[in-house]
Amino acid sequence: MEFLRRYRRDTVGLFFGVLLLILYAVALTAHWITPADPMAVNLREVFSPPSAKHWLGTDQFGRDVLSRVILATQVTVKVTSFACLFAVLVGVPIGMFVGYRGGWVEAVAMRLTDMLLIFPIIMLAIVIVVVSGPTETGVVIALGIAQAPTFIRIARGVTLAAKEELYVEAAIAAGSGWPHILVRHIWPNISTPIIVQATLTLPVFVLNASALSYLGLGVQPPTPEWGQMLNEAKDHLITSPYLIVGPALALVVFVLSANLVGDAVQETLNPKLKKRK
Amino acid sequence: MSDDTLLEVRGLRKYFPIRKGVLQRTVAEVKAVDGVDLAVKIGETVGLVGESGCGKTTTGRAILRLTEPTSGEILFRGRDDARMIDVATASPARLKELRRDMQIIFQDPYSSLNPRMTVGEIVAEPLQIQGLMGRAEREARALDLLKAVGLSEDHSRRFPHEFSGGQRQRIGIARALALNPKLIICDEPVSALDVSIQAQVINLLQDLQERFGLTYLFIAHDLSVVKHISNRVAVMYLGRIVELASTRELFENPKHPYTEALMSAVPVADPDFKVERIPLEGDVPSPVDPPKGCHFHPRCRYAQDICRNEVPAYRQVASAHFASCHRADELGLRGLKSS
Amino acid sequence: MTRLIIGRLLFMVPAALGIITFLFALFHLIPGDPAIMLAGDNAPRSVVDAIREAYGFDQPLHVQYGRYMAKVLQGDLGISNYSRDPVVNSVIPRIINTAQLAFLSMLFAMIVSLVLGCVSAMYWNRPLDKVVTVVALLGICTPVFVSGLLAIYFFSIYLGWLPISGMSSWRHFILPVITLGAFQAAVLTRMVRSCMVDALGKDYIVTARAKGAPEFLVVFKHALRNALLPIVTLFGLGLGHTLGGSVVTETIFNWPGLGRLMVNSILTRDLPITQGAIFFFAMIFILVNMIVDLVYAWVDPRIRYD
Amino acid sequence: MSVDPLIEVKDLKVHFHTEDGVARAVDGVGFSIAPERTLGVVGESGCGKSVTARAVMGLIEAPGKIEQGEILLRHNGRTVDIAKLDPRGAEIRGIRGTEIAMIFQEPMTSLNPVFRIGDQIVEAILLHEKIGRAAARERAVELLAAVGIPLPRQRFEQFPHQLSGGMRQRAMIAMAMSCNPKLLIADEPTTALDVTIQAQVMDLMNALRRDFNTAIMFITHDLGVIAGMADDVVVMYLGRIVESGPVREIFRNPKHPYTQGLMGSIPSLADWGVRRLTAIDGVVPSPFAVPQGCGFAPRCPHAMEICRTRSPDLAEVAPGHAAACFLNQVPT
Repeated sequence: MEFLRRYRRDTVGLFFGVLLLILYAVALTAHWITPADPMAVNLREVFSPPSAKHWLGTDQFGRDVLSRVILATQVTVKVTSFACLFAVLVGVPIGMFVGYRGGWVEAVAMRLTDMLLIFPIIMLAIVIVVVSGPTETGVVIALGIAQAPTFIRIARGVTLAAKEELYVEAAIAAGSGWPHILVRHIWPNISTPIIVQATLTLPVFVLNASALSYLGLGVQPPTPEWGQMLNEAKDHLITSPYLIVGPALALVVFVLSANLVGDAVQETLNPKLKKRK
Repeated sequence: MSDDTLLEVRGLRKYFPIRKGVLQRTVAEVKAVDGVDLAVKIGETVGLVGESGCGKTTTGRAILRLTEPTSGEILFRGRDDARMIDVATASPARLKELRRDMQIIFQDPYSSLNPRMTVGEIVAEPLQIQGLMGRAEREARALDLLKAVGLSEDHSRRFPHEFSGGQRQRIGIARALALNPKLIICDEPVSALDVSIQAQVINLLQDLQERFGLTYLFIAHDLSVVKHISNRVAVMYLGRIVELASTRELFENPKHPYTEALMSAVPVADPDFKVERIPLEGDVPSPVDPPKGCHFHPRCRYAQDICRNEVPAYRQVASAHFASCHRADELGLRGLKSS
Repeated sequence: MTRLIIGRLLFMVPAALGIITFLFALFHLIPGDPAIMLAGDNAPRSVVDAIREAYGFDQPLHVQYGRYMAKVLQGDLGISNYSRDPVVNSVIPRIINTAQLAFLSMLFAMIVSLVLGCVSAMYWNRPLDKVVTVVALLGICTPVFVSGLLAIYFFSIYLGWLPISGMSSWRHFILPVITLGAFQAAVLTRMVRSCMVDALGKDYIVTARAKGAPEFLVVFKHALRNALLPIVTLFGLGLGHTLGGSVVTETIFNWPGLGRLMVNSILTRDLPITQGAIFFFAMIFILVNMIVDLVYAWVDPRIRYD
Repeated sequence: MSVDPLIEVKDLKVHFHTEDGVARAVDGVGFSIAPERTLGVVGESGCGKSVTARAVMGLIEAPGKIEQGEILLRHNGRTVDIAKLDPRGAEIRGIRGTEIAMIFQEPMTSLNPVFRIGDQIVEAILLHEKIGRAAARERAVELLAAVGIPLPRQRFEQFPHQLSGGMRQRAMIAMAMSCNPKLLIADEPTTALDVTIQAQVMDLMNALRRDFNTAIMFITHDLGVIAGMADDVVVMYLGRIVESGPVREIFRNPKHPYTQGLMGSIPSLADWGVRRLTAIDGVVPSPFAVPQGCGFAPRCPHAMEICRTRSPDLAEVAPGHAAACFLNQVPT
């Protein structure tokens, strides 16, 4: 495929793309590859520093940190993937409809969307979590709704632009109705920018999911999550600073890879942008 | 209305509302087309010229109802040849049928082809929309059409970005021909192209007209091109047709001061051809708030009081020669002398 | 311009009404009996019933809505479940603390991102630009709850230079402001750079060079003045995000701000406080956005002189 | 014609190094412009005419690079080679605006949208002349009046978006003329304008050229504009000059098949006889893949064997008239 052939040219993107794939593989196989049971409490081995047995040490309950980081990767991947899907499924149809409909419906909808966009994602997510509850599903819904306005904007923008395209006009001139145009001309054009936006916002999802759980509003213990692990590690910062290494490193590497892959995907799909970057 | 009339436009108007705020109140209107009368006969080419913003493109689009006309009649001789049908009020089903007979070629060869469809699909799309022919037949027809516009069969599987501007324009022409239309509205079909490619496309349009008996409404801003291709020419200014006559009559014997000035402004590719330029002061006024009386009077060197106050009638000033100027009969305007 | 200001001010009215409506809806959207929520989980039955009657939860919805609206418009956001103080009294001082943190962080982020962004654009695609780009990238990949913990460990615990938490002296400001500011600075540097690169690619830059203008003028007069238009919007959004980020930062450094109050109230299910915090946060965002719009209109002659 | 040329370009090559390969935008171009003459540069898009103009201004920046050649200009009593100057250095900045000024195709995007028209002209004056701000303002108002902008004092205070396209181009011209340049480079200055406005701007430029004794390098794709503006003409195709000579020679007696093809491609207003245009077949090759031999050979109706292997040099076919075509020269 053309996409992979061109993507391969980007060495940085390729390296971090592979890294991201590995992280996803870790997430999918988490249950089999953890060196110890991430949930097993062992009160004889609390706060043991990194060693050959526990590469990243153990926490206040004597649980293996590495195993918990690995399981947390699965939680993060699950939550953010579904949240991203949710945002796309909510945002894209609304954006397309509004852009196609035009008139006052569009004006009102876009005013509301713009208003939501001035609120930082984390604030929206916190408010929605109050309603949806601090569970995995709750976080998916909160992050998904909080990010949906971005996708509404893009889907509407592409639809509006497509309406102006002369090839759409040519189809109308040939007697086409709207169903044909939506399917044949608008939908194929919308997929690329949506894919680009989804990869670009993936790191934002990860950061906000972790921030929520750092605040205690995300996935609840004992299920591990990087943010929540960091929050717990904070209380033992003086005595056991090594506890922050695992979750911090995992989080930063994941976000970094996702960011660079997003940039690379964007440059591959929109070569025009390259000149400016 | 004679039997050989294919299209007759009467009192066509298109106002674009300017909306503001959440409530989308209409605060003003752009009078893009402000009362156009025009008839096109079977087999001829009528040129529609004017500067940017004069409403020529909107006129073309309104005739096809790609934009809903605000008012006016667009009478078109339909399939059965017997009677004229008003496009402006046609039902969706009737409109779909009418569109088999009237097609359009666009100015921009880039935006007019969907980058994600193959050339073959693009050319066959009108047939698919109209539900004519089966898949294999459509493909065969697309190949024929590509050959007719000077492309080869193996082009049909490629995508638009592999083609140059001139070739893309040929693809657009092939698509317009797919339904075997009677009328093609050519909206600045050559103005985005390089000079040497322009000539290829103009020649192609002329060949196709002869071969398929097409009728063209040729919209352009370039007077030389319009003069070359048209049988009759209409000059538009600020939403109205100010003059209409056969090409030779219009160029040699203009009756409207705007036509005269426009012709004298065109640079001629001949260093010895020195026309005395008729200076046209200032810019075209805004179509939101056009001048009272004759739209052209603020820039007209012959303007008198009547021009400032009364809208001139669009009337016959010589045989088959129409103009809307109060002083059309008394002014001896300068045209191009044949050489 | 005056019309624009009036229009924007008027827009705040429906916005505020919308937010109040949303807060009202919160009572009913949240699973569970609102009266129990207000009374607290362990309240005796009689208290719950009293509250139900006092708040009118037994009334039809539209009556409840009208009452709620009337109360909020009078400045009454209810009473905290725990302290039993009026919400407004506990919220207002917190707003000031949060504003100090957010404002200083944003100032830090604005200065750093303008300097780095411009320099980066000037040396576009050269080593200096690449260094700035990589640093900024690392910055946006490191959330404040990671950089904050590292900063606390290094500067407060390991070196012992700065206090871990609280806000009793200027020294308490340093870590939170820089932690929060640095993340915003990284985000904004990337954006300022791309605005500047964009502006430097425009035709009027060629015109300026063709006049014989020195590169300094080309970058800092012609390009920056144009890039300022999108940058004003970005900074406005940045201020909003700084406020959002302050929620996490306050939790890390035990900063007695509005964000921490809100999070704590959610964790302790103190709904009136949550509502109050959300109300004031929302009003602040709308106000910031309004100011940004006005500043934008003021720096763009195409809006100002039209 | 024995006057020293104002500027002399010799064997200029400008290449663009992109990811898709090397684009040979300008591939060996030489011409000279005498004081107070107008040189018309004509060619289709991608022929290298705009890149040549930017090279003369010293405005070639990465990924473009001047590979070879000289651009000689007399400046402060000595001859400077612009091709060798640092494009951001002090010396070229002293030349831009004072010796050579430039106007562009899009007057809307070429003027800075956030500064007042007048201030942009004042800036150009103050960059090169040691006069006070007030004096520079007066000069700017005079210039605005000189380029036919009504109410120059009011216009001085306005922003570009408040002017029409024609007025903007006049303001650009005023800015370019502000320091009395000896050479004005006009890169398709009328292409974005309507014919009636184009006529105004052409008349204005012809008048200014007499008043300011300025030489003009006028770049356009429009043969009609060339005929009305130029004293001498060079025709460019695929990065090279295929024909050059006095304007009347070029139009009356074109020697290169490409020039002939261009002449046949445009419908004439003056002529009624022509029913069919003589178009040039095919398309312009990509500058990334310039054909071997003569660049025009693949489209040329007279192409011979030699045309596909060797590239013809410009050779004089009449006094002052040169063409790069083997049809007109005996191959050696």
